[in-house]
Amino acid sequence: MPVPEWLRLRRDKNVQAEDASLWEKCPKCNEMLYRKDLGASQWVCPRCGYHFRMHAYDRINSLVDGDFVEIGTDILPTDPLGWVDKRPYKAKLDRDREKSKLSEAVVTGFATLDGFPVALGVMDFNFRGGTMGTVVGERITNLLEEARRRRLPCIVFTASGGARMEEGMLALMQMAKTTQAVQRFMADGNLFMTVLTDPTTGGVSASFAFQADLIVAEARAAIGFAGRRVIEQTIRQKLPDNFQTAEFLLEKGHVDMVVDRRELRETLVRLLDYAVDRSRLTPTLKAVPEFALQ
Amino acid sequence: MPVPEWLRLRRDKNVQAEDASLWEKCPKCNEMLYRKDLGASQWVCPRCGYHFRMHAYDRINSLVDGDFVEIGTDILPTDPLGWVDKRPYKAKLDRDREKSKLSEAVVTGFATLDGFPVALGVMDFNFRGGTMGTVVGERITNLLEEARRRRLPCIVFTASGGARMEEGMLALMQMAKTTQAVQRFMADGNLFMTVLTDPTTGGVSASFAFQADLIVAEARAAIGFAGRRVIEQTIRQKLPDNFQTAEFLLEKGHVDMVVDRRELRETLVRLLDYAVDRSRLTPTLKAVPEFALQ
Amino acid sequence: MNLIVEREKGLVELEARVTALRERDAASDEVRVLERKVEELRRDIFGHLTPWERVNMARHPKRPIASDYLAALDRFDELHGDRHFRDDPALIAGFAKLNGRRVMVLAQQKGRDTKENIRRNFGMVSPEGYRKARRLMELASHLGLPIVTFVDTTGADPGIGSEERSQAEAIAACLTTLTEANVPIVATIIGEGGSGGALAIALADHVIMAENAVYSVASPEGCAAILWGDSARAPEAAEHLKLTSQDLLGFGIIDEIVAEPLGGAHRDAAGFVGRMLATIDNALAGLAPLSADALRDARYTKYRRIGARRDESGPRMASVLT
Amino acid sequence: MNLIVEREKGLVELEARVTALRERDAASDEVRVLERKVEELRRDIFGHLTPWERVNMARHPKRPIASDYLAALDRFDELHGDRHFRDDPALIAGFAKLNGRRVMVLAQQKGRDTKENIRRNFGMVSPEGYRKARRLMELASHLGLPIVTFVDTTGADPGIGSEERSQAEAIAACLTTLTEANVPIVATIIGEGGSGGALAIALADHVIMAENAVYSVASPEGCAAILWGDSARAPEAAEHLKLTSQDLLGFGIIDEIVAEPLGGAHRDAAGFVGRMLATIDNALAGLAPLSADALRDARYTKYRRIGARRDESGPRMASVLT
Ligand SMILES: [Zn+2]
Ligand SMILES: [Zn+2]
Repeated sequence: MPVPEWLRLRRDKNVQAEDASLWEKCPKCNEMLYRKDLGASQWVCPRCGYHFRMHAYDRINSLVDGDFVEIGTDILPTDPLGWVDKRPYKAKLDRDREKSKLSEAVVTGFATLDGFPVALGVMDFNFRGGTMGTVVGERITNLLEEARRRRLPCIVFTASGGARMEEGMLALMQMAKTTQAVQRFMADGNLFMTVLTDPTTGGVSASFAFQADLIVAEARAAIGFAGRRVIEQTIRQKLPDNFQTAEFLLEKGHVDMVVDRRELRETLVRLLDYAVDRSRLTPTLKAVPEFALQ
Repeated sequence: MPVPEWLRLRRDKNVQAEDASLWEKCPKCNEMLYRKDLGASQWVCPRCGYHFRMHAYDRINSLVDGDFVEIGTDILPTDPLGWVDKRPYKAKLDRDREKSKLSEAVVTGFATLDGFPVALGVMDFNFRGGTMGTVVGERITNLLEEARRRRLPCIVFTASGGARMEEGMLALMQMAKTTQAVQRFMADGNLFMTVLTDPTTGGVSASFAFQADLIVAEARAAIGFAGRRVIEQTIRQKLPDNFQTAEFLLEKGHVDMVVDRRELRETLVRLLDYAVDRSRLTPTLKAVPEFALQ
Repeated sequence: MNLIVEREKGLVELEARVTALRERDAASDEVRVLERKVEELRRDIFGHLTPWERVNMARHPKRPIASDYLAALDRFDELHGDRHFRDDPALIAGFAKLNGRRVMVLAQQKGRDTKENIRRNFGMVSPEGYRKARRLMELASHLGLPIVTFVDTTGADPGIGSEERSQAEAIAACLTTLTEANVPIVATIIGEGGSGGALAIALADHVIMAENAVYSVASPEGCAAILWGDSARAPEAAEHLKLTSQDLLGFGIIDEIVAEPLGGAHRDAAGFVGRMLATIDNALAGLAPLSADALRDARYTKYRRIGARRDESGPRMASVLT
Repeated sequence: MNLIVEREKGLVELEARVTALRERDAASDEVRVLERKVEELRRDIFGHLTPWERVNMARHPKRPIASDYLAALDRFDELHGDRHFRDDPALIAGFAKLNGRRVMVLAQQKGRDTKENIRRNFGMVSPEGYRKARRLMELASHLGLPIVTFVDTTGADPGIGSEERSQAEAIAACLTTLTEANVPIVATIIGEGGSGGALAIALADHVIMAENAVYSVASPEGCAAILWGDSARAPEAAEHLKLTSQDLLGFGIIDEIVAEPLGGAHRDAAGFVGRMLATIDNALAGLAPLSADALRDARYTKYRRIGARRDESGPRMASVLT
């Protein structure tokens, strides 16, 4: 699986999922929104503030100063269990690749945010529901190892339905792998931040998502360990509407803050400014792609 | 305040508070008990299992193999605030000294338990309600420092109404002092155990009591931070009977285990046997008082 | 109803008859014929278990559970509580001696009967249980005691309270603490190893699995519900998930299998438990000489290599998005 | 009713009259006479405050509270939660910049009105608040940020829930974490410093106290209740407790006093808050060059010497009980 998509992606900043229609209906206020406007407003409904799920590259474009140097694109999925149900796993991967314009459920690389060089990982629900298989685990681990080598802060945006069933126990083991990588990274005194976006559940929430120094939740995102349906089936009753929302988690003390997407970049920059000593960044770390390609 | 009491204490293993009457009534089952029998049964009512509060020296005698080498007897109370209410603080100290046959609210020293050399601290409610003033803080700190120097495990029996009012902020600061001493002691990989006896509250519970590697609570002991009366006044209702009991705390996850006094020595020895590598104890550490006097 | 229990019925009856006959006349032809029949039946039922049959074996009501292993230790003293909120009975923990070796044990505990199962929450651990585990992992590190775990859970508790007290954080914290631990860690999968709730106490230097235990990314029911919206298709999911001990040994996810008697561990519970403990002891002996750093490095590498695949022909730094 | 508020009444009236007159004719005799009277009255009321009056000053409804200090920082971003159970509004914490310096701030927050006081639990912190504090102390250590605390509480929350979730453990853990912290710690007592609930965030390298703040082993009401079973005797207890800034400076329990305007900090809130922040900044500048080990050693010694008294003439190893 070579890289042709990326070349296309470079040109189109607001690449979106396969549905190429011009209009999108806000599921909260029913407003019909022009996709191009939505792209410009970071996929937040200008009328009611509803946060659409965001494509990884749109997210990256909304955050970084200039260039984004992607790494880990040579880490690509295989079919370790030879899984076939309705369709073979490989076919599912092909379809998601086509539909999402992504090679897997996370994009990793380097960039600067208001001049702060950071290692950045962004998960995308459009690819297999953001599930963590071996590629997500390996790319996140690789990102943390590369960031550790360069002593850069690392920020990961999570969006995940949990572990990827079709990779079985190999998927589950990515929880152990990523947790270990985070622990090593943080033990060196580096800053690890996560931004939990809609939805963040299962194996991703129970590993690196909730292991961070700072945990920011995007407004109204659904976040938890067990899925809502599983809980409802277990307790045999409907859950309150706010259950497992970012706001609920804030009250329960699970996250440091809840931020509206439109203020997210500014907030992250402010947090970096507190947590990272800007004066100690070496000149080579200040520019991309120089530092990333070391 | 020199040491004549101690010489007397050596001879009378079951020294008790000033009331020299021969009989004691069990407050739970109303049985009249012969004091000498009670002493032999570790101050546990043979009929209903009620645990009387125990004198520090009785406690020590019920635990140690042979000798107990007391240290810190040269750390003695003064009257730093010049406190006088109904009576001067100094007079209160004199009375408690007389009544309790103790020089302060904690006895510290070295002994062996089934051959395990340990640093041992035992608080006594008979002296100023077991309150922590500068002497308790200093003796506990001194014990931990001496134990750290010898790499001995340390066990402290708590019994305290909290901080000693008559020493004001100097008393409160003993929380900081003892906590720091425990932290240093444990940071070296030493074992710190506390046994919470009736009652353990306030500044003692919020410092070294709940800081230990292992926390054993004596059956039915009252343990908490705020006093029962304070809470009742705050919430303006009666508290349930089991509130702040050892058993309640076990259910709430605050203590490692609840142990009947009659099984306490055996339990502590078993815990030492797990936590301390007996084979690594040097021969000089195996005997008392040689190791203690180093 | 448990599939294996169903199938065993005839066999158990027959075995009882053989025993009775043998008492009367051990050398009779009838006994020999029946013995052969029992043997055949055993092989017939248990010789080639499907993954779904293994799931049922792992859930067999007579299968040894954590408390059976704890009872077979030289000594065990339970330690309680997370020091903050509650003592979780679904996770038993404490000091133990195993062949004279001082260890810290953490175990997921199902119940033997309905009453105990309710008290133990069917072995589904709540955040408090994981926080107790974490506290005692740290204590083990502090005291230099190896950590031994017994995994047996369908998964972490999925209740409202567990979400309210951050089950996710509790599990992640266990994984972090096991990563940091400066002592040997041996994990055993004795029954069901379900999802992150199992892994939380199974990130280890050496992972031992009972032959008929299962260990999977989700329970077969959960997997079927997630993928096909129908938990009744669990047998099919079990087929796909590669959750048997043989599969996992092949993937390098577990390190060792302890064989079970034909028909399952419960057919010789004491013997099997003893063999499992001996296997643990053996693993601990192997890990004992290693330094803390060596242990942690090997542990890192062990998980680091799972699923690491790089297309070496492709570019390392692939694209610059401008 | 607050004693100081009562006494101020006449003064405040008179001051208003002076201001009004001055606007009409600043040079009039009447103004000068009244100004002198105001001055006298001020000195009369506030010149020699008793300890109990100081307690009332510390509880004055207009006294600057934590949020007033936070608002005067260059910048403050609140961080929430203990990651386990709840975000406690009685303890505000977060990143801040103070004169360009990056710091971690922890503050006990009372309310300005009844509604906020209920939400803030009158500044009485629950275990979750102390656990949030502890988490952020550790984060500050991890990131190398100095810790600055603002103490203003009658004491730790004494409710049922706080006992159920181990208030004692939560406070002890804060003390342990401050002991371990590898960064400078500056604590300020801005209003009431009540008991272990205050100390939990006040074990520090440098402790600054507002002149009219109080800091005591128990609230005067609590002390009176404990000793004499009568909380109404609080004024008497205040007299005994040696809880004023001057007393505590004498004992070496605090390191520095920030003077208040005659009549209390609230009579020039902005000015006082500014001076307090400048004093903190100055203390941080002094601590900045010290290494982590030097900080921890000095911190240990600082508390180690409080109340250490040995009768050097007496025996070191006094008795052997046989
Ligand atoms: Zn809308
Ligand atoms: Zn009785």
